Amino acid sequence: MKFTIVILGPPYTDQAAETAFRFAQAVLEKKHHIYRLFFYHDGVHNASSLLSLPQDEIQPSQRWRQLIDQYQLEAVVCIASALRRGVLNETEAKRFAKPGNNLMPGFELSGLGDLIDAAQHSDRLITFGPSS
Amino acid sequence: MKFTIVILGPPYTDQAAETAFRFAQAVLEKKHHIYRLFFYHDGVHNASSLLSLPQDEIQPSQRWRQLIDQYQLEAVVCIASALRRGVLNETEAKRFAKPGNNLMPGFELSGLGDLIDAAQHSDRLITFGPSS
Amino acid sequence: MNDALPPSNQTQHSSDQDKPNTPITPNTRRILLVCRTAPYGNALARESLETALAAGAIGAKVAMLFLDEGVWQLAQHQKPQGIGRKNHSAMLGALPLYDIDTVLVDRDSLSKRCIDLAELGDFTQLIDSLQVKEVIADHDVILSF
Amino acid sequence: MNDALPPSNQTQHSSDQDKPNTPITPNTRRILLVCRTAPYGNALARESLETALAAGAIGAKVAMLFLDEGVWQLAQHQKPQGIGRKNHSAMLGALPLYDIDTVLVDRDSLSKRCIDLAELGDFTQLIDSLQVKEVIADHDVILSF
Amino acid sequence: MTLHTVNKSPYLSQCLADCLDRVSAGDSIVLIEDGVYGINCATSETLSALNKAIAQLMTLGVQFCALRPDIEARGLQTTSANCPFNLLSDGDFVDLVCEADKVLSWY
Amino acid sequence: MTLHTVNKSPYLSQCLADCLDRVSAGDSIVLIEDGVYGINCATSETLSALNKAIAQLMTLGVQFCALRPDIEARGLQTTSANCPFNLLSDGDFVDLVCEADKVLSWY
Repeated sequence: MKFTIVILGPPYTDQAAETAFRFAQAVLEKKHHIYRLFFYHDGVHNASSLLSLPQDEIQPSQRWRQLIDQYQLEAVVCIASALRRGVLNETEAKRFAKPGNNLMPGFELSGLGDLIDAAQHSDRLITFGPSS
Repeated sequence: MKFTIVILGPPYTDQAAETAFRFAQAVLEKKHHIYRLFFYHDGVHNASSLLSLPQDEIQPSQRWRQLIDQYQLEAVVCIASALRRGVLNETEAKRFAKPGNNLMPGFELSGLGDLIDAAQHSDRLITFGPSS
Repeated sequence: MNDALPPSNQTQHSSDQDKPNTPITPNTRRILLVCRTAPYGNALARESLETALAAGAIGAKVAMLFLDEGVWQLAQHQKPQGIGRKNHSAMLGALPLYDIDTVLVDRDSLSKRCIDLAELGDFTQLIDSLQVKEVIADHDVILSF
Repeated sequence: MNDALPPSNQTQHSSDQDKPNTPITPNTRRILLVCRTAPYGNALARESLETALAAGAIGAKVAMLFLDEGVWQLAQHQKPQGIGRKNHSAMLGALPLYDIDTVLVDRDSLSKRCIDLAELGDFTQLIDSLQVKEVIADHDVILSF
Repeated sequence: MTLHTVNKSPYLSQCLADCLDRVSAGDSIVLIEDGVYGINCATSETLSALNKAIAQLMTLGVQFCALRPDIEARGLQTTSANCPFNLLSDGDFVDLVCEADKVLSWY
Repeated sequence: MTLHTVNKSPYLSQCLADCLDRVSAGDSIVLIEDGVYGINCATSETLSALNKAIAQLMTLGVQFCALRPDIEARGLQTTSANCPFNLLSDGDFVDLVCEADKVLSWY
């Protein structure tokens, strides 16, 4: 089956992204496919390359990146949500005249059309809403 | 009176930071003093220099910065909270080998001791918790 | 990335009576947006509308269902200038312009909150609690906010 | 930035009987941390403990009050390995090491949640609903989580 | 006197109920953000238990307020004659915090 | 068949109650994250209204589940003989999503 997983919660603060990650792992272990990961609302912080946790703790964005690389997943970060929350790629950083950018490689910024597309073309869509 | 205002909510997503900002303005208009602004939990995102909202909307971190500059306020961002959520100054970016930093000028990273100190030395302390 | 949609009159949800018998092909999957959050306290209410407008903009049919705290979005006379937010009702009013013509509102959620039915816009359709269950059952994929 | 604190035995809250008669000077302000959030679902529970430990580390006296969903933090047998979080009880157990010896727990919140009183650590002190109000009234400044 | 703030809707969250259980005589309560939906207590049957608690606390001199900008933003009606909530501007809110000894935020 | 997920504690939030009101015969419910505190419904008097609703829905073939890693993390006891919740691993959760036609997340 083709799954789309929608992640609305930020890493660390909230449990939703962690639950979504475990769910994604279990989907792949069961030999299903992931059509798209869609990061929306505060979920966009999962794609920040600046998260700096102690080494003995989970590194959320790096862990997503490894999963994305390993299974060649499509990981879309809602561009409107990301800009408003300070998650930018190089193009957007230039457009807004910001000195830096912080989108982790492996993730791409794109529009909400990709969420609608995913709803139309996945066998199952599951949303992990903020846990608090 | 000397106020400390504790902000736990992120900008845009949540109303808490907006309410805290209006409260801070009202405190200053009434000729009271602000001993410290303390950004904790998801409140640390208020200090991100990368927030990129449309021009006709409120620019949260720039607006805080103007208030901080105008009244020479002390604006402390909890360093432990900030690192875990991807808000870094130059020193921390180097320490974690991150390519960039995103702490808005006017804000400083510091420890939770500053929150306890503020509780001890302010006449009033008010916390704006996440609104959702 | 988004295929153009075929005309989908037969897949548009209009009431509870008729489930389509046609087999579901990917791009005729009927999408329901369940809106359960109040405006202003959190961006989710706004983001649910942005999702609906994005669907409308690419010609995808979605239905919206306002439930629980979500019905506060429909209150009239919202004046958010004092809290630095954009007017949510103004954004809601744009739904018909984007061809989102199935906007369902749970009557029970309104009455629990003492919201006057006369306040609701023309583009909305009141449904009862049994119909809420049917609407959920009738759609192929659900996004909730 | 933090002044050294004088020995403050007289300002430590031990029970509800005696309010201090000494005038409150800035650095003897008695701080209450009200902990109302469950562990794991949100980082607030952890951050409330980090605040307490930070106070302990600089020799500031704080009292903690566990209320409502916050009492879930006190449940025994927490095994968070499966959800990728650090053990919250282990962190709670460090409170006495940091000289945080006033850890109050609302009995009503526990019984509503069917949490066995025998589960609680030695370092906690059960109080009833009247005492909760007194504890709130008796402190000079409150941080809630 | 403790000033309590409540920022969650009572239709969604136990927050206001939990607060009311811990209020002492002479305290004040200010509804802010989504908490202002609580001004419906006087008229909404769903919130009748809260309304009873509020009436009881008023006899103990507890003052009930709500932040006007939040009420206006949400289009809430405050014309009900038996609405026990005083509406505050941001400045009034600051004044009330000064009058109180301390603030306890329920969120 | 719709699979419903609930991720908020019923002691704090209306989320589970709102979900139960909209469940159809044959649906499934999975408690996740802080939602797993809902397994207390069978024993907690505070949650007795929810317990009644759950018992009623079980007669309609509604299946009640909870995510085991979340229960273990929180130290919750599941030894009660009348606990109606089946415990799921992450893999079981995926299987149940496959069996369902769609997922509705209550949060």
